[in-house]
Amino acid sequence: MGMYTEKVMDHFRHPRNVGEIKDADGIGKVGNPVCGDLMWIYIKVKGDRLEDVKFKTFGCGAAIATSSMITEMAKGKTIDEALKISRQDVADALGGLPAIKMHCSNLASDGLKSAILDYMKRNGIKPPEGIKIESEHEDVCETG
Amino acid sequence: MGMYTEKVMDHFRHPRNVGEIKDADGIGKVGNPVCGDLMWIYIKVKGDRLEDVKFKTFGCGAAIATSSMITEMAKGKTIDEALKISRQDVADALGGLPAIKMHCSNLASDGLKSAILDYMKRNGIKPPEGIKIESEHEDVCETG
Amino acid sequence: MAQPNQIYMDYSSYCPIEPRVLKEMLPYYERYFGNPSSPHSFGVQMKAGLEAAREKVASLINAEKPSEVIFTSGSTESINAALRGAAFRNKEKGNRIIASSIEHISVRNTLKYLAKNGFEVVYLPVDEYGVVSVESLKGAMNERTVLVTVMYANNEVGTVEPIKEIADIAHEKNAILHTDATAAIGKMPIDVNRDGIDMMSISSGDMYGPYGIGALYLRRGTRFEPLILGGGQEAGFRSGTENVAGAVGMGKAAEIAKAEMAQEAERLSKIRDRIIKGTKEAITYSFLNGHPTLRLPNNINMRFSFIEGESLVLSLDMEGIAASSGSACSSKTLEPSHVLLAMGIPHEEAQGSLLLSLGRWNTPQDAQKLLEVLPNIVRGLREMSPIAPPGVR
Amino acid sequence: MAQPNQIYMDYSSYCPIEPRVLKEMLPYYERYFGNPSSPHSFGVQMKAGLEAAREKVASLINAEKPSEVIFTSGSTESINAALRGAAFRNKEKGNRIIASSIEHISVRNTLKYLAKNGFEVVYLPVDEYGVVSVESLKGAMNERTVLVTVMYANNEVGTVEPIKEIADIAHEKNAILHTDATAAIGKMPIDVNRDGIDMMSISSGDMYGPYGIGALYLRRGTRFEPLILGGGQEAGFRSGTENVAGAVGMGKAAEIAKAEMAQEAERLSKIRDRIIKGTKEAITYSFLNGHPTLRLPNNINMRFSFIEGESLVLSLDMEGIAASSGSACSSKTLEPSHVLLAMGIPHEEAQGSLLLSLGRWNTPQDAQKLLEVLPNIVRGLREMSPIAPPGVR
Ligand SMILES: Cc1ncc(COP(=O)(O)O)c(C=O)c1O
Ligand SMILES: Cc1ncc(COP(=O)(O)O)c(C=O)c1O
Repeated sequence: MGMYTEKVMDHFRHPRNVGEIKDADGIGKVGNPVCGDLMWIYIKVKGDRLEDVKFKTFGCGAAIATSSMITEMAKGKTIDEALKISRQDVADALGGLPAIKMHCSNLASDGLKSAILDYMKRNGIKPPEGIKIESEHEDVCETG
Repeated sequence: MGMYTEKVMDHFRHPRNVGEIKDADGIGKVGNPVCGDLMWIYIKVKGDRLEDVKFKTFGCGAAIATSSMITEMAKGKTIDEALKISRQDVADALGGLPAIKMHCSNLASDGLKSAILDYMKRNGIKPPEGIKIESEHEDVCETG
Repeated sequence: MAQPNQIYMDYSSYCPIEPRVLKEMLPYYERYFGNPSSPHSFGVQMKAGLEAAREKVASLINAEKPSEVIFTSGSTESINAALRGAAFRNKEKGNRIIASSIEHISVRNTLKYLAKNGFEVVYLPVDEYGVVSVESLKGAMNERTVLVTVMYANNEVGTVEPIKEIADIAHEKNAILHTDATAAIGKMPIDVNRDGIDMMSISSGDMYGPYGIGALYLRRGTRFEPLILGGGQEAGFRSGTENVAGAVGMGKAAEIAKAEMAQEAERLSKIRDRIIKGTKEAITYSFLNGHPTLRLPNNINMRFSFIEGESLVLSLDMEGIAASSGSACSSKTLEPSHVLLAMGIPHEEAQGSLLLSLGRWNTPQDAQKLLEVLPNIVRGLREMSPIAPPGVR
Repeated sequence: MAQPNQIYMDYSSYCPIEPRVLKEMLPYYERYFGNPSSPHSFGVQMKAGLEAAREKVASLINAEKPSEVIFTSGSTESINAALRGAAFRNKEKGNRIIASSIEHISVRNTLKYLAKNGFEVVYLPVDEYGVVSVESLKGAMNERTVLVTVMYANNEVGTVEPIKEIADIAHEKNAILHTDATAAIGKMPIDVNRDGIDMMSISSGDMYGPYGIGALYLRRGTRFEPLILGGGQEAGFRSGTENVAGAVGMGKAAEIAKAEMAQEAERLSKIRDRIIKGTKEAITYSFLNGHPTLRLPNNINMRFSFIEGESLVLSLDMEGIAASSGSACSSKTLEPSHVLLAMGIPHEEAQGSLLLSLGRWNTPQDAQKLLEVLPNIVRGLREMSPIAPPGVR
């Protein structure tokens, strides 16, 4: 599949951290199956660190690879660090994504943020200023 | 030259009866060099028969071949017979002409008629009814 | 042509050239040359090759005269030329154009252009199998209808349309009937006279000929204006120095199709049916898209609930099987197949579609191999899917 | 390629494919296949081949980005697309289009179409050598001018036009400059940046590549709308499944042209000059059409008073030499060359023109052979001609 880098293909072939965390501390749900992408990110928090991160994803190769990649990137990071992971960071870690996929299937960092916000909400923690998840509960499918 | 029959090519390669008749009894001039075709047909009349027919032509392969062919067809014929030779007869005798050449370069029968009319005029003979030479002194180049 | 361990089931995206076709073309690259319009002997062989090819294409579709076949650069150009040429040339008659809602994007985009330029385009619904509603065509026809365009068979779901019936209805109101036969050509017998077709777009590539050449069938007397203007080649209907080698290839492809189509269709439909049956048996929540019987012999289109199509195609590719999907991610527009949506399949289900298109080099063993790997792939993707109900694999 | 005793001097009508080009194409017929847009591995090699070809074409014309090169089916299509696409897309700016009066018929007929559709087309005169009048361009330009189109070099008389100057004048009024470089491509260095070209039409066939493929150079940012709509291939500028084998051939042809053009131009211009000089010396009332120095290296266009061109070409063919003429009889329209007429050559003289276009397989011996037979042929035809003054042969 020439459109994807070897790194993307590696994560697609062997996705890391697939599955649910039964007693998750936070769950982030982004995307919309109508648009072809849906990601659920589960986190387990210990102190201020993400002890465990898992995902379930309905979507294309890029969606699965970014989901897998974000779990690896986020695991062990502090919440503050994890919140700073951007779409671009995920794409970069994968050696790049096709232009057409940059927006449509690169929801993983949003998913992670969403999971952290869910954790904060559950625990009455005020989220830091300026955190916004554009793709959450989207009504219109994003393109390109 | 695949557009022409072998017969056309034969007459183009070896045109019969090329040249002037110095003391011609009639001369027909049809076509227009501006249009790419000009034919002069010379006749020598003996009794009511065409004793000799010659031509000079400026024009394409079809123009030269039809000129050559008409001289062969007309030679020895009576004037009445010669007047009946049509464009189609010339084309048929040549095994056919490309559609695009049927009108533009197939002036030879007109040239012959014109030469006969010239002969009649010189000798005060009234031409038969219905003889018309469309292409004589044409102002507009005919196409296809 | 593929590597020995690879299986190609994507013939509707791109068809390899048939070696017998290439063999026929090569002399026009290696030996003959010259402009077919030139009056010297170099051009003669070229002209002869071009016209022999035209006759072969005409014979495949039973055109009355070879001159009704106009060579173009492919179906897309033929379609653009046909729709625009018929619409603009007949605009005094009216401005209504009627099309099915499952046309190829080249038809859709040309119709959008016409809609922007004063035409009123009416789209006909299809049923759950993708069959165009003849009743709604009857309702949509009026005196101002200049053109009806319905594809001969759909390239995604394989459904064959009732063209003859559609043509008859169009002709009652003196409308021109165009059909995009790109998906059907060479796969089933097409007879422009029996079927009442006025214009038809086909490509060489889709019948094992070279790409870069196609044809527009234009019934004698059909009022049309050319799209590409210039030196007056193709009787003035399509200018540009002729691609003789390409045309010769298309001619040979047409000749082979005519001779071998019936037998090949039978062979492929057996493989097709085995895959459809095997997939349905092995995988829960799997469904056939398109009509169970009015179907191209080489088309399999299945959908699998709870998973997405590109990841399916990607996984199959990892197993050495090339396929297509109807998913948004596989299209340039990032929209799921308008064909599946028009058939009433919900968006998320449409995303999970897999298009397997068979061809000359597929064997029953390919079906076997596919049926071995597909269930595991679907299971793996469903395990990863947040929308798969627990226990469904 | 020709038979041993045949000489081909009609490269501007049709150019044989170069064996090195064919060799590069064959793997795309024999080995690789797949849709370049497909996400599976079959498509990858195709996509790679297509893009490598695009880079080679871009490099030949010094385009800044390969994406400025759009593959089409040939020059005629490129020209139709360029002129219509630029005119309609920019019609708010104005409706004036300026062209030379010696453009190829594909440009002329597209301009006629535009004139019928609301555009005002102004034709610029040329001088006796076929050089476009820059002064009259200055006079014709106004704020409402959307497009200027002048060919890079003329295909009949070989005259090279002052494109850079023309481009500068066009740009002063923000008009788009299109040039038809079909005759010039591969024969002389073209640099779209140096020359200020916004759009350029070229074909593969005219540089020893296959026919059926060409390109439109479209400078980034040029406002344009596509002619052929569909699946959005070629970045949406030209839809239709890509003719990858063709594009690869065009790429290789461009690569060879870039490497060998300078040397080949020198070689051919020597043969050219020998023929021109030899003909003038041997035949009275013979004249060179076109510019003596601002001339394509492979073009010879002579006229011979009192005789007609087709019969000349026919006679040469009988001697095994393939050529073209500017005569009415050799054209589909039965009109003598509009180029010669625009240069002020009288109708009957224009009928007697002979176009010899040289190419890769011509040798000095070919010139020798031509010079041996041509005087006799002219003499024979003049003897038959009623308008040749007595004694002129
Ligand atoms: C100057 C010029 N422009 C355009 C064309 C059209 O090119 P094509 O017939 O390859 O489309 C030609 C063809 O010879 C030409 O000489
Ligand atoms: C049904 C249908 N119509 C038209 C086309 C366009 O054909 P092309 O891309 O060969 O021009 C396709 C392409 O696959 C098709 O499947």
